[in-house]
Amino acid sequence: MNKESRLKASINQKLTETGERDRLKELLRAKLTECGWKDQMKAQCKEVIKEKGLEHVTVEDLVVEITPKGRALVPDSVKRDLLLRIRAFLTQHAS
Amino acid sequence: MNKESRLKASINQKLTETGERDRLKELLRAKLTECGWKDQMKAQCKEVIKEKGLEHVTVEDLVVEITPKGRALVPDSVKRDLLLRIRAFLTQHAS
Amino acid sequence: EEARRRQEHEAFLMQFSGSLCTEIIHEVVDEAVKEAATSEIQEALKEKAVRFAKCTEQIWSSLIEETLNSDMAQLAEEVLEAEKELIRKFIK
Repeated sequence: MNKESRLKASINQKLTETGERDRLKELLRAKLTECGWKDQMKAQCKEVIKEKGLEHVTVEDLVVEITPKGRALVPDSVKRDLLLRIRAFLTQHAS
Repeated sequence: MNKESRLKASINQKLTETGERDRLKELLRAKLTECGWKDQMKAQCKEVIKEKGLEHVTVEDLVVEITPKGRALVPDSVKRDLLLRIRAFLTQHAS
Repeated sequence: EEARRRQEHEAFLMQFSGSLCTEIIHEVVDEAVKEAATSEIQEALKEKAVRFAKCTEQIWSSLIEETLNSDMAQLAEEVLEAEKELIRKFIK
């Protein structure tokens, strides 16, 4: 394992051990709800169910169809905030 | 046509096409005879004729007089059996 | 040398924080999409069942109404006719 891989593994371990990974995910969930992203996802699901018909659609179909849109619709401001918090953690713990 | 009207139309079509609608009516008639409802109704008609006098009463008068009682006197068990049979039919023919 | 190492370290942190950020976003988004898909399908199924039950009851009630109306009219006619026939026989 080279130095970079060792550092990555150590940071990942710290993220998990300190609970920061869970906190980051929680924060992201809260921001996605707050900015209306979650409601957009619900609306997208409803739209697909309406288009295809309930009897012709499964949870997996919905996931396949909605996931790319869901990823694309995460607001840049939310991504930026998350990135800043991750950088702050890394700066503090990547020595 | 909204979802509800479409569904109702499709159920009605299925009941009619398969002849189940007529069978359900026949079943209801048989149960009404069996439970004494028909005899009660005949007695009610005679009562009204006796009260008003044969020369002063028409079929329409009789119908108006006996209808509320007729509806009220259908036993709950008969109504329930019919509903169960409709549900069973629709479950069997659900598409 | 020290400045170069610091620069490399900074570049590594930038790149790694970016990939961590994407990884966390994908994890959360994928979970949330699955959650939304499951709950929306369940909701739609529940709505369908309610609609179905409501329509079935409406049809059931109109079927009873239809049968009673026609039977009561027929009964009234039969009884009235029978009573008139009795009187006619009595007069004869």
